[in-house]
Amino acid sequence: MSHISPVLWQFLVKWLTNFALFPPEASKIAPQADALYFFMVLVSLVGLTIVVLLIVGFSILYSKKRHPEAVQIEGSTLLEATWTIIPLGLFLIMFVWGALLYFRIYTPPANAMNIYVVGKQWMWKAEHPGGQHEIDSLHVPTGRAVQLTIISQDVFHSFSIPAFRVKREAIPGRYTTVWFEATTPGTYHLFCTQYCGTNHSQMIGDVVVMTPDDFRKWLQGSTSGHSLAQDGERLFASLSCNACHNTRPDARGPNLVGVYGSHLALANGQTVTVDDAYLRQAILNPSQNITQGYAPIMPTYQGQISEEGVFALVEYLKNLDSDYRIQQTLNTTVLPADSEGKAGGQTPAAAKAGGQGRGPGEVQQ
Amino acid sequence: MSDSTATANGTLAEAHHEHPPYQRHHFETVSQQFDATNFAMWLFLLTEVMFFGGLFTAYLIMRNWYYPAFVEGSHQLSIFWGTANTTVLILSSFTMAMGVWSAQMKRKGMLLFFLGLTFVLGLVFLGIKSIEWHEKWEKSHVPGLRYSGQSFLNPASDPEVYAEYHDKPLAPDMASKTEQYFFLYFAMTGMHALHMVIGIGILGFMIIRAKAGAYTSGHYTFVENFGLYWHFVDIIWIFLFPLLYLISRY
Amino acid sequence: MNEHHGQNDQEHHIVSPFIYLAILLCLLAATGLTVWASYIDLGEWHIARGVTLFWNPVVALAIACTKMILVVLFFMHVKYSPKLTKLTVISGVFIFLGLISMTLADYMSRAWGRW
Amino acid sequence: MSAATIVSLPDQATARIPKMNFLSKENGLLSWLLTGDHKRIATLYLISITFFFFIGGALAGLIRLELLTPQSDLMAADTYNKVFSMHGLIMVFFFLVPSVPATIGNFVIPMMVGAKDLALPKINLLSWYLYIVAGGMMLYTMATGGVDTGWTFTTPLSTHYLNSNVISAGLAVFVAGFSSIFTGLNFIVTIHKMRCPGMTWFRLPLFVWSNYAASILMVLGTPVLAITLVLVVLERTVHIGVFDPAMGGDPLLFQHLFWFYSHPAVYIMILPGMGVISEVVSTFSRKRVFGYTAVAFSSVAIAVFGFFVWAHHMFIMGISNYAALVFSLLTMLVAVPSAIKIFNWAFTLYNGSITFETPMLYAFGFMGLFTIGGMTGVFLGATGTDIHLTETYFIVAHFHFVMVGGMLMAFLSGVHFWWPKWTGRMYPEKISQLAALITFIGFNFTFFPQFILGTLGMPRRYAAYPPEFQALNVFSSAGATILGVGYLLPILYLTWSLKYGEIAGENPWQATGLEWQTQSPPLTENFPEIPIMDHEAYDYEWLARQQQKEVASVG
Ligand code: HEA
Ligand code: HEA
Ligand code: HEC
Ligand code: CUA
Ligand SMILES: [Cu+2]
Repeated sequence: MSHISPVLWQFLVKWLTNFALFPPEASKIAPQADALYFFMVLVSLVGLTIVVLLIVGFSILYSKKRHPEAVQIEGSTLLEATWTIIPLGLFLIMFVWGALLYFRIYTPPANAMNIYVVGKQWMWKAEHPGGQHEIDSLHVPTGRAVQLTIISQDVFHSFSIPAFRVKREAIPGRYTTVWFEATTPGTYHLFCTQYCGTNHSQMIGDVVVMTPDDFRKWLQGSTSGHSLAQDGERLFASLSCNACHNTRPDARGPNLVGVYGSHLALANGQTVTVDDAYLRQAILNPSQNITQGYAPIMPTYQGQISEEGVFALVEYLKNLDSDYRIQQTLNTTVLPADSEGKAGGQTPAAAKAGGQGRGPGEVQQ
Repeated sequence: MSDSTATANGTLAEAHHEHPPYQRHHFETVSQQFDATNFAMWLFLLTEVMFFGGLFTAYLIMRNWYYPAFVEGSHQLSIFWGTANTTVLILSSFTMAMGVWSAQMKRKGMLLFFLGLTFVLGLVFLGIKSIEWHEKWEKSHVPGLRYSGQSFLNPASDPEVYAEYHDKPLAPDMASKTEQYFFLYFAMTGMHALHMVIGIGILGFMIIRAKAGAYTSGHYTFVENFGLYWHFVDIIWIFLFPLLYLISRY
Repeated sequence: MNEHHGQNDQEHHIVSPFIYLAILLCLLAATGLTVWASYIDLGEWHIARGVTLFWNPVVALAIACTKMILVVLFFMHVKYSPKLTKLTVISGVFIFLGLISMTLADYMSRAWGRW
Repeated sequence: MSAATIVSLPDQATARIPKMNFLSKENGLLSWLLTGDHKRIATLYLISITFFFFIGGALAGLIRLELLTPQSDLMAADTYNKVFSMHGLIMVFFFLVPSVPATIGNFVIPMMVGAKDLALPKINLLSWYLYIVAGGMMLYTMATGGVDTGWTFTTPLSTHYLNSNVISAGLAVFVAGFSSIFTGLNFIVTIHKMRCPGMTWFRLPLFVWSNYAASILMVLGTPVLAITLVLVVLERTVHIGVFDPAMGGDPLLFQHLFWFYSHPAVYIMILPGMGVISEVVSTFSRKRVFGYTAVAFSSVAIAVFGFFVWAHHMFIMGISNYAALVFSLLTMLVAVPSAIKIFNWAFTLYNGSITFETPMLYAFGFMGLFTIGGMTGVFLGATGTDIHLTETYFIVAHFHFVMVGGMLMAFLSGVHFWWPKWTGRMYPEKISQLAALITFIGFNFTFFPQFILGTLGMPRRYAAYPPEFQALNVFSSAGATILGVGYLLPILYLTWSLKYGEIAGENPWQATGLEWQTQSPPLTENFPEIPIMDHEAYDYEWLARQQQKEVASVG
């Protein structure tokens, strides 16, 4: 069979076997998106039918043969209003419906599990909080909201999972987010949809949706040995962030414990909520937003940390919650075996952060 | 509308009214011609507004992001030269308006005088501008070609400016953003200066034509329209001056 | 042939040189004013949490706008021009502001809910 | 009233091409290259844009050939990227933007308003020269390796990551932009200042209205593109960081500025075509356009609202959700006037006396295809569905439906419609009707499957794609071949008709526009005498009276 031209072969076989005219629905949002899509298709079909019927009907009724004399009419305000208001109404319905969908897709729920994604020419790299790295693929469990924090290292890319009906641009220099909840296990396409240079069409991969059990197994099987936060902690020490960010009373930098999610008063009088994007900005462009009460002395780490490194730092800072402080005051010796690697993972960092610039005795303050 | 009548009328049409020499054949009256070209000039100015609009948008965004860098960048500009240049340009706008007036009054001598004055003031403006640019070059403040953020990392290394504003050193990442400021400075003043150069060129041409009495016989459309252009260029500067020079001078 | 406001060019309104002179003085005065004002800290206005208005740039721009209006109305004769010219100027300003304000609105509203 | 609207084609056997006309007035290359005559400039434009259309079309052929198989086997990915970039750039800036306005608009607008020429003939000529210079730069770009930015010049890809000819391509578009600005400026001035006595705004043909609206967009939108491209070029040459985030710039700023022009540009590309449809539908149904005022104002509404929807190209790019909301709402508003127009044209047929010459067939094609294209635009305008459909073949299908199915159909409709006026000769009717049919069929074959592909998620600008998308791509490529034939035919028979076509006479369609009341081809000055407009636009009764008078006077 393969002797005949590959084109013909493909045509005959693939066409017949993959007679799919619609993508699978594999996320919770997909049926909702499709509902609106089909509504729009319906409206369009009705509209198109009306237009075609009018054209064909009038063409038959008033063709020159049948109707040699045209009757001049001016127009009709009533009709004019009809075809202004009805389409407007329909369009507005689509607008509201679409906007609801949009806000849903781009507003991750608070309890979502976060995966970091970095796009670069021409591959996708995903970083799980547990320290699993993937290239050109993404493993996610069903039944759990997954939030992607996306950034590009060079040019615009776009992270697209058609089966989930979600897509988000990966922008250089800024985090974007999107979320989904997968419903059906399987392997789905992952595309880069924003044109990004020569191998744009090779920047593809698989999204593997697994049952929660399988996913847990996968996580365990592909762990790199240390969590993302632990990587971050290591970076935090090796970049000497803790030279300034420590708990000493005379620390030159603010204490970063619990900074994530807090409202930070800035020197210019504004207030910001610290989120992932803000943390990234604070590390790479520290002087753009100066925290109130501090001097703009923090050096920029632009060009010194890869986007993956920033992810690690962000993940680390995110998990520096107030527990840490308590543990620190309790003279951190216990290493709770928290399997999630959450607060426990940070404890050594705490020790280090506290311990580097000064004697351990002072930690008690 | 057969052929013969068409051609007959066609030739007749030309001879219909006695047209002044400056009236183009496709206009019915001089007034129509004036209106049309005047309106065209206004439309052209609209395109210019939008052209600068892109730059202004970029400027506003960058200024909001990198305000400290913009402040210190701005401190590098000389208020003295800036104010002087603004004055020069406003004066030239005035002389241009007077030029149009002289053309309207058909006073050739005065027209020549005012056009000449405008010409000179335009040159003065460019002269001052080039002094300023030259200074930026000396201080390595020309982004892309010759740039150093030394004056912002260590303001004291720049005694003149430091004496006046006592700027605190910028953090290195913010200091690097002063390049943004200077790029916009050069882009905006450069684009403005380009318009001045073109304007001065046309002014020169107009002076020659005015000597021949071209504009003082009642047909001053060209002078009037050029005046619009010149005033427009003035207006751009009126905005550039506070935006670029007068950031946080206190 | 339409919207002609005069039969011949002599009907154009001729602005008296004294008006030009007055405008010139106003412009020069405004220039002085704007330079002077830039040396004074005019303070700021906290409109809401996270939204602050600084008076200095506002004043500087207000003066610039005044100067522009003077130039447009008198030097550029718009005050004495047909409606069409006025409309042209206004539509230009409108689109210009549209470009700037809608772009900036995007940037500013990105932080909404984040302060 | 009764006799008023019967079509009475003139006796073409007796008609002759008038000896004195704009084509024959002067001879020699120089008389063309230095001409101020809007009709000659329009002719120059017609020839030049046809040239570029075929280059763009050949590139489209290459695209479709490559996409026949899932692998990138015909050409390397790099080459493919250059091919579609050049295709987009040439088709948009060198074909579609100048298509109707600079050719047909240039040719008929002065006649329609009853003027001898455009207000600024020299600027008009300058506009053509700028176009040629820009075109030359584009060809240079292509000859020296092309450019692979996509037609959208996306930063920072275009400014820092590609080493193709971005600069020359950018400057070519810059120059072409000024060509388009000058055309638009000229139209606005002409329409305001050059109307003949009695030609009030509401007596203007709708073609003039829609070109007026498009001209506003050209004049106010294009300069923003110009400055944006200047910044891109500067960023490439002196490495400034306005758009490059690594240097503190903002790539979204580029998107804002680019789409501030390029969204209005899509209306620059459609409005003049809509004008053609108004003329054609009215003429061939022998009826005044239904709801003249509504159609006229809808053009202006599209132009005004069209300026404030640009960020719908950036919905997934990280603009603020609230901005997305506003821009989406405005997008919905701007879609309504288009719907109004479609229905008004449909109702123009009502109680008419319809004939089905080629221009009318193309116009019908326009109405159907533009409805599909426009409605799918609404899919994209609704933020939620845009997330799934953006950057896929759904968009490719959307814009080919509006640009090719819409504007190109309208352009061909207009070319056929005014061909007799332009050349004095008729095109061959039967074969051209066939060509219209072929393009319609070929078009649907080519682009309808792309909606399905897009829904399935096939990304655009892909040199290679997953094999399961092949079947539909093969369909599409096959359709493109048919489409190619459909576009090749007119160029053949229209050229043929220059010499062998029947003599058209003054007003072969019995149309009412002033341009039809003068000889074909017209005099250099258009009219023997400046006409006086004493009736409404599309007043077929006036036309009939006029003819009776003429018959009476001859008899
Ligand atoms: C001629 C060109 C043209 C025209 C006229 C349009 C018209 C419209 N376009 Fe399109 N568009 C493009 C050319 C055009 N577009 C191009 C080239 C791109 C891609 C650019 C790129 O990225 O490369 C694009 C992309 C594009 C996007 C961006 C998608 C994305 O990147 O994510 C959007 C989003 O809103 C959009 C929307 C619209 C809308 C709402 C209209 C409306 O104006 C359409 C209005 C018309 C109608 C609505 C039809 C009339 C309706 C009826 C008669 C039926 C009514 C009946 C009932 C409702 C019952 N277009
Ligand atoms: C006016 C605008 C215009 C026109 C008329 C066309 C016409 C066509 N376009 Fe194009 N197209 C664009 C504007 C236009 N396009 C734009 C803006 C893009 C986006 C670019 C980007 O992403 O940056 C695009 C992108 C684009 C793509 C997507 C590429 C990709 O994303 O990977 C495709 C794919 O099918 C395509 C196909 C076609 C086809 C088949 C035609 C046909 O209609 C053309 C038919 C004409 C001919 C075929 C010419 C006549 C015949 C000959 C010259 C003989 C030779 C013929 C053959 C070899 C077949 N176009
Ligand atoms: C030279 C001292 C110094 C070093 C080294 C330093 N910082 Fe900072 N950092 C500061 C100061 C001072 C501030 C407060 C002023 C500001 O916002 O820039 C700050 C602010 C921050 C903030 C913003 C949150 C807040 O509470 O203001 C974050 C996040 C941060 N630093 C993280 C880091 C990380 C991560 C590193 C190492 C990669 C680091 N810093 C290294 C001094 C430092
Ligand atoms: Cu990455 Cu396309
Ligand atoms: Cu658009």
